[in-house]
Amino acid sequence: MTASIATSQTILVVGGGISGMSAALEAAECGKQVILVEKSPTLGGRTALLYRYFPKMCHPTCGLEINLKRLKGNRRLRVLTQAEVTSVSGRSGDYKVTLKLSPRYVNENCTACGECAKAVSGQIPNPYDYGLSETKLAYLPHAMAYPQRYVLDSSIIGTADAEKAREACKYGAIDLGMKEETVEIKVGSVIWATGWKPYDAAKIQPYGYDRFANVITSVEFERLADSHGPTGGKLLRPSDGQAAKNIAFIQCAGSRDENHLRHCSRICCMASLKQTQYVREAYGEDCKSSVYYIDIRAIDRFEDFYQKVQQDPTVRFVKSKVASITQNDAGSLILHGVDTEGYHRYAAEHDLVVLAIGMEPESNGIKLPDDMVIDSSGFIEGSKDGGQFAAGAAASPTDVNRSVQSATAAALRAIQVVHRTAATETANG
Amino acid sequence: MSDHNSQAVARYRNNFLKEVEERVEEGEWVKMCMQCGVCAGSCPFGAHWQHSPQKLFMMIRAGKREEVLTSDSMWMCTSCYNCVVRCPRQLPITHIMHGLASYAHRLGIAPKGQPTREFAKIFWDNLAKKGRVNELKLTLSLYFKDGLVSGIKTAMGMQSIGLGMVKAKRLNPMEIFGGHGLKDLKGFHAILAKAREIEDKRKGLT
Amino acid sequence: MAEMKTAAYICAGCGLGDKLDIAQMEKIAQKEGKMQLVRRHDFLCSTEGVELIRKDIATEGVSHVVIAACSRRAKTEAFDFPTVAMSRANLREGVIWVVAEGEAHDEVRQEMANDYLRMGCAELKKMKLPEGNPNKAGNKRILVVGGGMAGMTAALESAETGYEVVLVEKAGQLGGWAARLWRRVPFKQPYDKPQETGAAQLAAKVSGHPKIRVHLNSTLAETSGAPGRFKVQIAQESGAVSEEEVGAIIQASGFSSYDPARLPELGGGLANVIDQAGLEDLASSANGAPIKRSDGREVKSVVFVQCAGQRDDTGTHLSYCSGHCCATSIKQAMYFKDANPDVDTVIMYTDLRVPGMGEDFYRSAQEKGVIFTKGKVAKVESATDGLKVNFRDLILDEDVAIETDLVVLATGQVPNSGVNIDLPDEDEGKAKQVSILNLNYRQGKDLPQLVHGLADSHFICFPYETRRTGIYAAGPVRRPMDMLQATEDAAGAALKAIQAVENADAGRAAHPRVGDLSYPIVRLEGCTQCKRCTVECPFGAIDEDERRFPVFNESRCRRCGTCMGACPVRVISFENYSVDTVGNQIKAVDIPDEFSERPRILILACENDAYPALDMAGLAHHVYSAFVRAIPVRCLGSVNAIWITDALNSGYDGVMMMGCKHGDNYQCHFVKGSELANYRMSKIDDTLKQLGLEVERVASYEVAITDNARVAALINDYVAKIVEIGMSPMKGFG
Amino acid sequence: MAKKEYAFYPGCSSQLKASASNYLTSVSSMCKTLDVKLTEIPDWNCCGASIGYAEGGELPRIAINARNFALAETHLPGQDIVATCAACWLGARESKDRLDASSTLMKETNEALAAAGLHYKAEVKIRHMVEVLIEDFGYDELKKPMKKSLEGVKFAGYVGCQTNRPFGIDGESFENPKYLDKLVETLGGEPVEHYDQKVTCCGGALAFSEPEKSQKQIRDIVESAYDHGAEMIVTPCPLCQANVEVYQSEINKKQGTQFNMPVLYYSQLMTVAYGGSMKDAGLDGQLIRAEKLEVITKK
Repeated sequence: MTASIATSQTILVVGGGISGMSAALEAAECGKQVILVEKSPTLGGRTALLYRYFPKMCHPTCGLEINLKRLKGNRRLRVLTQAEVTSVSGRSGDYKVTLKLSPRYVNENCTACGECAKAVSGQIPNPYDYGLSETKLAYLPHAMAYPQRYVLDSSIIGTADAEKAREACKYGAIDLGMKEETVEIKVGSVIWATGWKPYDAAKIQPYGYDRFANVITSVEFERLADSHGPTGGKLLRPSDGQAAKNIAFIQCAGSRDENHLRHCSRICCMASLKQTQYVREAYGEDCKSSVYYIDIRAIDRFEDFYQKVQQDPTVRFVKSKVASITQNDAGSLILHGVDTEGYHRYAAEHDLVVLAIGMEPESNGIKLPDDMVIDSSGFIEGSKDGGQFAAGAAASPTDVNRSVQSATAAALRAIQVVHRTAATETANG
Repeated sequence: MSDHNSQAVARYRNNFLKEVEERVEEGEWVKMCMQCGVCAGSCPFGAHWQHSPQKLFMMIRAGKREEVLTSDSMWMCTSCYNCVVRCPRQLPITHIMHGLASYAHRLGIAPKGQPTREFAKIFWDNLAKKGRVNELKLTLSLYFKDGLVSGIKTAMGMQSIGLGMVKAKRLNPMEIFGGHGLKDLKGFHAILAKAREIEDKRKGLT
Repeated sequence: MAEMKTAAYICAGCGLGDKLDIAQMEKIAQKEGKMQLVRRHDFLCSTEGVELIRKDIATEGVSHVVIAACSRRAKTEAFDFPTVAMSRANLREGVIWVVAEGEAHDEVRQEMANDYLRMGCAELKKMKLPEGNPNKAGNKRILVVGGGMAGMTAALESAETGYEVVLVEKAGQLGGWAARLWRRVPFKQPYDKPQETGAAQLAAKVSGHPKIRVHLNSTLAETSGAPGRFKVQIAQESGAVSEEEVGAIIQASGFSSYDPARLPELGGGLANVIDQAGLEDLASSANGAPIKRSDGREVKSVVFVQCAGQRDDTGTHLSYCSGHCCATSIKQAMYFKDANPDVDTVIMYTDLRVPGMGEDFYRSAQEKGVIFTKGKVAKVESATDGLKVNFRDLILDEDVAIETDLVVLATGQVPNSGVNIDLPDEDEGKAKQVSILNLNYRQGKDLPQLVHGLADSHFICFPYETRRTGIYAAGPVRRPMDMLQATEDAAGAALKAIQAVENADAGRAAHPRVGDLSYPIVRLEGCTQCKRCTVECPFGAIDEDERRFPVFNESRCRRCGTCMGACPVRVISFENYSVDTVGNQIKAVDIPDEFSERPRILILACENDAYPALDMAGLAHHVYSAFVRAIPVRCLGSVNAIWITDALNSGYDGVMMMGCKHGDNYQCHFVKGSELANYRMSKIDDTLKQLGLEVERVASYEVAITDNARVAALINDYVAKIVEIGMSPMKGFG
Repeated sequence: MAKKEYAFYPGCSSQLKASASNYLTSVSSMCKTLDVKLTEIPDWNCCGASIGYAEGGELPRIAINARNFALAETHLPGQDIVATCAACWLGARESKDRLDASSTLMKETNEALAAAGLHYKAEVKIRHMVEVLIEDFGYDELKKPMKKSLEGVKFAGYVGCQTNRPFGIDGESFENPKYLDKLVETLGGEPVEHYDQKVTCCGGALAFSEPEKSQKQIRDIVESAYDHGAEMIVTPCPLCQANVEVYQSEINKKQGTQFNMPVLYYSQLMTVAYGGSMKDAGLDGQLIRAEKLEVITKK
């Protein structure tokens, strides 16, 4: 790829999750040239790893399918995976962006036939299952992966598996000689849709995520519920594979906490309410979900869903920030705390604890351009020169619906920038 | 010293909250509590008291002055700091508990005969006297605080421990005649007196 | 138009060559499929394979192409030939990856592959390369309805992007609710105090913008037309009517505040019990000085009652949460505290809802000494100097009564969404509703409402999905929201409106079949004026003329094909998707005789969810029966009953319909497709009985895109059931 | 390694013939081996301990701590204050943090100190002995002078409260600090795994006033050590050490348990590992004899 494909009329979207895809598609469908870069080997982001969306209980992959169809049909949109922005210089309407392209070791010839994966034996923790399962060193990220092309994990290079993979491919798709590349492109505007990451649960020490197998995060619970996930969609606890029928959901795990994330992550209340319904779906009346909360933030018409869940006899709500968790010999967990509504002390046993984990900006830890305005939690407000914008969870903790709303708005603002540039360029000659 | 004591406190008004902010150590944090209850669940002595910190904070905001200051609960604080490190609002709860207890004690409305209240006083008096704690005298004054008879009983009950400590050279019976003390005791007392004076003035506790 | 030249390309890669007799298939393509050109390639998606096809198109004049290789969802970049009509025979995900391994299955596997090839050829022959809607409509102006924060923002954002805007506002000035606020909640850091609203500056910008024309004191008397060619009659208060032509519409008609008078138990109607808007008025008059009540007395204590008439589960008041009110009360409590820190401010809430960075604003209020109490208010009544609030403190677990100078009820947002077109005309309430848009559409005057009167999208991933193409709701009419979200929302809606005018201009479809150049073509001479298409179109795209013939407004159409499915006389079609393209595929399948013990089951699968699920079953190598033949359809709503009867008549043993979930939480992206299909199929039982067939021979399933394992199980169970029932007696008659 | 020098703040319990005098003994031996020079802050006073709050109030407590700081700054310039007692360290550090954060408090404190002709300049650092070991030496360095291994002895690392919360040692977690376990491992001993009472409060501050409640805490701490197979408890805190050791007999008497679990200081373990005698390690100061360690000293 060369710099010439992009011009000051091009919009760069950083991040290929729901926000980035939406921003890129909306801009491209307005007739703009768009480059969408994604750090990982596939588009889809975190939503592709969710089982269902609240409050409709519909499947994220359904929207992903539509978006991929939009994307495949749009010639103005160019996707680069395993690509990261390393620097942005210049000014609104005239940026120079340096991209680092990591090698996939698999080229366009790949037909996703899967022979390479069969041939290799080495495994890594599957990042698309949050490490709850293993995947081969040659793998297709997930069933909805785009591009639908295998990837070699870089640790395979120099091993016998690498040769095996190469030999297994009849189509010459495996290129072990691929190297990291750096390219520079010119763009008019940048949309940062770098999304979020789950807060490091091990840091919330009283909950023992790093000590107790059956304390997991809400994003991991999504994988358990998903039929494509590590348990084939069964709600089993990690320690012994037993059915988890009595589950505690701990709200504000990392959020609203000066020791961790100062902000409220917005989505977690609804996510837990949704997840109680996975439990119910799996076990009918023969299960128990307990939601430990400070405030249930089922905002606007999500309240309907909250009221519905409140009617569910398998779900109970405890107004309490759980103080600590201990583990008994059976691997079950004892939650200690006080229900502050009226003051009731409890030591409640549960099969599994799901931490409604907070959203941290994924951009925390990556170097953003100097011109960028960041808030105290690391969320991106935009660039001072008005040519770079944030969309979705990169801008503030948001659910999918609001992320797309935000991405659509960001797309418009980026279009305005390139329009202004075009006007100036025309005026100047 | 306490016109506050005679004032009727209106419910859910600022007055008691303000009083706490001005006069209680770290009292300005009380308003920041969001009632999550993590302190209540974290206290090792939680099961033993009536009002958890979070509840006391709500009571303060609700203007329940009498109930708060006469409560036994903050005297149960073991200074373990579990609540402090877990509080999502980073309230110095341990210190607020100490501050509330101290304030109630200063006002003279803390529960009479509350054992920790008495111990705390004895402890401070002990250290204030010589600048260092005299463990033997501290122990003895504790045993005899309820009078001679019960003191002898307690002391006899703990005799084996005491003897063990003496044998292990970890308790010195001779301390009764003096023990460790500061050289510049005068200066030490002057500091204490001055500090007390400044604080009382600042808090209007004269 | 150039002559049709057909070509079939059969791939032998990805194991196809090992598992299938490609030579046999080449013959089938030639002899049965009547392909003028048949080629085989060992790696068709390679540069070389693709080049081969390109060359044939360029030099051989190939106009119609069958790719017999992998699924239509795979290798789309390679098989991208925009100038030809193309069908894809799915031999990989649809055959070799799902049919059981081993020689025992060689014969059925080959039969399946052969059939898919036959189907591909048969479909192709009925396909035309879509050329785009000839009734292009090129007006690119954008109409914004409503001059509040959302409307003004939408107008300005559209204008700044280069589009002309017409803004219609009912009141005599711009600004809406925002203009009535003393201050607003901060949009960004620091979240320490209320901010200037900026409404007046925005209004001035909008009024002075060269691309924006503002109509004040005006409403819409009638809206007709379609994207790219809307005509709106703008009625002024004075009675004067003017006409504007626009290409798309943004409805930012805002909200009304829930009437506190409906909350007598909370003191609604008493002196000094006001709503949040009322407090804004008091704060504005105080202008930064201590706030006074309407009786002139300075307020020394105030109680905010959250969720007043909201989150109501009794069915009396609003059941939803308005989202902004917690932050608004916090802001308003700061009005008091900032003017005089000694004022007692209590906010009574059950769940304090300040998501995101709102948490900082909450903390700031606490720092200022605002008292937050988790409590439920039972009654507000008059007291000597003010009011008495009786409530239960949920933390202290006791009933309390406190006196206060002023009570502010945080009542909710009621969307100004016009007429609920889903209500029956005889509904009493409907008559009282005042339309916002006054659409002259066959299906009603306003945007369809999702729930609670909100003109929202039903789709999580697509908040601007609308059921009236080219008309987008923004702000609190779409969903309860705060001012920050409303401005974001307005920008998003502006983008969608811009897309709508560009799509209309180019004659192509809008979301979700964006860019689709096919459009519904109707043979009116065959039409029986039955009105099914006009009634069932999920997007209100079809009106009726005076003779009750359907009038298709192509730029409103979303190309789902629901009309095609509905049409009993089959006069509606698309160039590349029609009763014939599918019907031909059905007929192309080779049906073994009654004694073969090899049933044939037709699957009609929604192309967005069920078909990808089948694909992913293949990817995961879930084995299913080789007796099924799957055809993707745009939506189950497009399934015409003739396909079912044709299939049964020609000897199929069963039909499986796989569509999206329907009902309240429907997942159909064309709204009613799967529901309509379900309804239509419920009527097919009679037909089956007439044919002397068991009702089980047609079955409907709700299949989600994640159902890869389940879909395989469903097929196997169904095939087992058909084997149990026995072969269709219709074989050999078709 | 060059000699390291610190201003030593032993605290009341570590004085001669006080309840933690054996702690002092072992610390001295350990420091000798590590070539650490501890110079007592001249005429230091009590930190006020947390229990001092009721009568002491806020400023007097801070002021007496500041007195120690001022003395150290004057007499031992440039040296960090090192406390061995958890409560002294915490009391001092909290006072320092509070002074650093508030200019009002600083002003008032110096006003009080002036009554004794002292002035606090806010230069000195306050550290715990364990911090010195881990940060200034590190586990590898601490291993070097070892002469004997504590092999075969199982220790429950009982961290308790005040070295752990609210500041913690070396950025370790509050719920599962590992420094004692790592120290034990360094010395060749075996830390018991999953000791779940590691950071439980011993109730020490209320041992006198609420004996039953605090003895319940001690019971849990000792019981769990037994349950996890520990032979000894090791701790960094004199108050924890005294409470957990001293009250075992009391609990046995009242509740019929048969607790006889030695409770030691990390410094005693180190002294033994560094080849010190029973006396050097203060093992003669145990109420419950640590026989297995005594055996090692005699090897």
